[in-house]
Amino acid sequence: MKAIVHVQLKPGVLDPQGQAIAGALASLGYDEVTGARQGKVIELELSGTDHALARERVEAMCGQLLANMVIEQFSVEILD
Amino acid sequence: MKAIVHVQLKPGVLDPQGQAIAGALASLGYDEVTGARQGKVIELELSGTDHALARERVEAMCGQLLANMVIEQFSVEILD
Amino acid sequence: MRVAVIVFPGSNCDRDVAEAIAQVTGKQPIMVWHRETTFFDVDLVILPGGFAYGDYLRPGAMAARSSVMRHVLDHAKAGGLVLGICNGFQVLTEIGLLPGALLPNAGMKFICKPVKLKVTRTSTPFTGSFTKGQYLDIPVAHHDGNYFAQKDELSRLEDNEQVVFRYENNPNGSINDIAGLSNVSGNVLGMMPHPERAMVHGKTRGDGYKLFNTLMEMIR
Amino acid sequence: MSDLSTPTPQQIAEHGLSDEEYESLCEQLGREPNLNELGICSVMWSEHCSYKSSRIHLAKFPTTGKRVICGPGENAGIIDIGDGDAVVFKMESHNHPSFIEPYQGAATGVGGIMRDVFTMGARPIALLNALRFGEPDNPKTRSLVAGVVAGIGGYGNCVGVPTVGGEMNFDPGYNGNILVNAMCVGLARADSIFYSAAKGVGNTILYVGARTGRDGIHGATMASAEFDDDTEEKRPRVQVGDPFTEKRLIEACLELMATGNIIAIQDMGAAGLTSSSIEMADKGGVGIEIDLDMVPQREDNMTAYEMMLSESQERMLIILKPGTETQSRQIFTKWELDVDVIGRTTDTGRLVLNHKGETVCNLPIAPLSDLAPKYDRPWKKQEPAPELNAEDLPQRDPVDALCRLMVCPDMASKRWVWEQYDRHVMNDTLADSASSCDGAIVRIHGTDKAVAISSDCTPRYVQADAYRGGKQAVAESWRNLIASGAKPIAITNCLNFGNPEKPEIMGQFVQAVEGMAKACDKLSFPVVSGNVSLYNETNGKAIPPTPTVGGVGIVKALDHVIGFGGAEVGDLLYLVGETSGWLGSSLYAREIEGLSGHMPPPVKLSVEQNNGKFVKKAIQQSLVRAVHDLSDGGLACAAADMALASDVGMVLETHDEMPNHAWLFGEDQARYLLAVPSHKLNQLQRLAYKQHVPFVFAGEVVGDDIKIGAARIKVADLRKKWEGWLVKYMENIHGNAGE
Ligand SMILES: Nc1ncnc2c1ncn2[C@@H]1O[C@H](COP(=O)(O)OP(=O)(O)O)[C@@H](O)[C@H]1O
Ligand SMILES: [Mg+2]
Repeated sequence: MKAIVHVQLKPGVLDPQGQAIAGALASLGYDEVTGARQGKVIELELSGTDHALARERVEAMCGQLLANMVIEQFSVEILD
Repeated sequence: MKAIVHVQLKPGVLDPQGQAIAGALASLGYDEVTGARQGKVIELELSGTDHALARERVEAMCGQLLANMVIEQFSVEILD
Repeated sequence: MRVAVIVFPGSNCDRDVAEAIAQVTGKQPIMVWHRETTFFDVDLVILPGGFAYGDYLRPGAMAARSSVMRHVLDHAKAGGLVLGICNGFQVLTEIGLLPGALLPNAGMKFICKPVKLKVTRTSTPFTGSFTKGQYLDIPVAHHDGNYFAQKDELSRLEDNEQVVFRYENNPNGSINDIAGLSNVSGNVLGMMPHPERAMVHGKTRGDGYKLFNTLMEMIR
Repeated sequence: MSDLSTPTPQQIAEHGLSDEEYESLCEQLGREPNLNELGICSVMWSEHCSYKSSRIHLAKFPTTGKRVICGPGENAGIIDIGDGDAVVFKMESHNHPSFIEPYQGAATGVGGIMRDVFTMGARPIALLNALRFGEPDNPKTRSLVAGVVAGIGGYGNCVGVPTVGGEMNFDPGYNGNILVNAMCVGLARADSIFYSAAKGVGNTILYVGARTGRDGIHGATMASAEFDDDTEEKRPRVQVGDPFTEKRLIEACLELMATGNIIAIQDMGAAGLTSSSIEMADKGGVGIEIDLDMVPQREDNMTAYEMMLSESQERMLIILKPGTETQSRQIFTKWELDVDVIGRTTDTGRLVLNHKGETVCNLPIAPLSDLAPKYDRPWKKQEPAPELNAEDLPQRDPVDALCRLMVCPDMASKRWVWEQYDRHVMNDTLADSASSCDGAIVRIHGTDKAVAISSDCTPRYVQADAYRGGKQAVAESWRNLIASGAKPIAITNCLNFGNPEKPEIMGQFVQAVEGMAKACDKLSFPVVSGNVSLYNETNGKAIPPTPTVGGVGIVKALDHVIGFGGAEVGDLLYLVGETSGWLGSSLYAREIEGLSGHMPPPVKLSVEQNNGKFVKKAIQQSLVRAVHDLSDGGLACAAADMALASDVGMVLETHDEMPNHAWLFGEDQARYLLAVPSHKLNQLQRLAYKQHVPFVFAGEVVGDDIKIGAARIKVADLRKKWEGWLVKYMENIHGNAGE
């Protein structure tokens, strides 16, 4: 099994990386870009076959380590 | 419009962050995790409405700035 | 003063801060490996600078989940002193002993340079001998020192006067120029600048020395 | 491909062996190699590993001296600095990888040079880097600068070794081939140094560090090949560095070294497992047998060929004393590093590799090392460059010229660069890039001694006259160490040149080496380590010849440390050394008159030595407040450096007989500028007289302006321009800056 974890900054949290990207794109002439945010994707290889259990465990991993709940939010997808 | 850009290390390229994440999860007792890779998601706000054009432009941004084509690969999704 | 310095894989200012402490107290602190699970009885725990776990995922994230940190939490909750310097500050926010988070510097670059700090809280054991508004010369060296807290959190910590140091010239985009922050009661301090690198200033004692010395006198 | 098959002619060609080389290989083996063996032989015989074009010339360097513990041939050079302490250092290039992927290329360059140093038992205490980029207007330059600098900082900062100095030039000659030369200095105890000779039969070979992946396969052959427009094809071969693993590897190796369990240790650098195992076997006079199934692997189904040629970073090979395996493993396990026994030493004199129940390689060691090809390539002596007559150049406003020089890319402040480096971790940095000192100064931990370090080369001199240029690079390094209060001891170097198969490039190489050797010899400044990087060409065009010198000196007492930032109002400026007004190949000629290729200044080594001795005495007797060596831009630029660093104004003298441009901007060698407190002048003058040193009044420290004749500029205004150039240039960042 595989889990895809998306970790994003919560709305309202400053995103220096996103800002830097937007600035750089603008200076490269991509005027259509009006904003950018950067997040992470973490792909986990998992043993086992129980999707529901896997989701539960991965959500626990997010709460405990993969996301910083003060500034970030996450979503989890489980794939075969 | 919005573009979602996924940037990942190419297969075979060392991912020290992913390795460290897998190690940390294991030491927290998540034994089912057999591997981890970390990538980025960049969300761009775009003006305009032409999806095909947007895709073309965003792919150009990836080649030029958002992805490091020597070690990374990317995929682009355009949303409303 | 009994001092413990926690060593994570990737810590790299552990020796520097231990020697600074030894210089001030005349006694070597104990170095505690992050896997330690037994209790250590000290007055002050230092989380040193460096790149614990390579700063991978988020700076301080993995270190904050080390087994030793449970003891540090207990120690802090019992009123024991905790000082997090640079990477140590990041660990303290990650484990929730201090509010907010440290984001990448606004310029997205590592910055190593001298900065001026204004002391804004003196009711802590770390700063008790300074005066409010006094300036200190202590250098920074970090990539992720851009302090951030959500609006209400920020006004709460300002109301509580938890900000201990502010930058005179903000080098990293830190909100409200915050360079150092304590918990409400003042026994836990996180700061981005490195006092252990400010032990001498020309031929005289530096402001880092003064900070450690204050601490020692407060405890004695 | 079947690794055991006999290679096809095309495969042989792809491995970069010439027909003659392949024939000679077959002759030495008594048969054709299989594909694995071909891969192994080709990297061992590559320029990068075998030094086949350079070896006979490198032998000209003086490599011994009173303080030399270990000269070239080991992973790094070692000098004795007294009290049982030893300093271990080396410089190395990572040019090709950095051009392809600047962040990772530079980062892994830093990682690689540190491993060369700690593998000898030293804790790394300082890093420097010498960088050459293309012209600022080249569309690639900006992102290369950003990526390389971020990569150097990203790696060194994380490992926790201060980056204390370096140099950075721009020249169109590097447009298609930048240079990234990294230097590391480490500290060891003289009685516990570790070498790479795998002595003894039946001893265990331990593999430690990161796992082996498919990255960087053929890195060594790539470093030995010219670039062309198909370079893209080689891209996936770039390696990613992991400084976190490097940091743990340093700590774990130093911990293991303290146990006494180690017979020999060697990092896996270029050509990874292949060159490390072969070198260890060769030096120890033993054979080696490796069970490739035991090699920690990052990826599935790796072939023998891939494992042997992988250049995955952060790996070491260790020969253990019998019976110490368990204790040794525990140390690496504690640091969460991969560790496994992968083989043993044998008495066969052969490299035997077993994989999945088959012997996939069985080669005699000698042809791979000692018997590798060695060439005396044909070379052409350079035509003597024309002289440049100062009288033929127009008179110009000297202050205007000074400003233009101080703001030119080579001279402008590099603050934007070095503020990204942690220069102070380890708490022993006494002078770094920010310190206005000609050398970087790093204290020997816990003592009142220090080492001074400087990296130098003036490629435009070498280009015009390689012999003089080679001499000059060594002399400037020596002078920088003197000017910071040190006693110069020894050098490392990194010789960056184009394609040695071209007689004129080979000529540059040979003459530069001979010039360097001469200077090293005369100045008692031996070469203890170094690196050669050839084939630095793009589409047939070679880089300017760049033999970078990394000099190391000892500061016996910390109060001898001096820089050029201490001048005070009222001090007198004195020039040490003779000025003829030499403008050939000077910065002034290039920047102001657009002239290059003229004969560079002569380097008179006995004068150099004599003047240096005088300056050293002046420093030790506290007769001077600031010292600066004269190099690019001559007297006026040295004075401007001093004014900026000391935040004072100056009035500079003009010369009665010489035109301003010759007097102020000439680049005669062996010169220093001193700021002298007026009450020390008599004593200093007497000393100069006694030592037969030309000692000339050059101006005064006064006011807020730099003033020459009627022309002047505010120091504050000059500072703005000088500090502004690189920041403004980099703020315009377009394109990919790496991480
Ligand atoms: N790439 C670099 N990395 C670190 N420091 C640098 C680099 N380039 C220049 N510097 C620093 O900037 C200062 C001035 O450099 P440079 O003009 O080359 O010195 P000099 O010519 O006097 O030897 C030195 O302290 C040097 O260490
Ligand atoms: Mg110099």
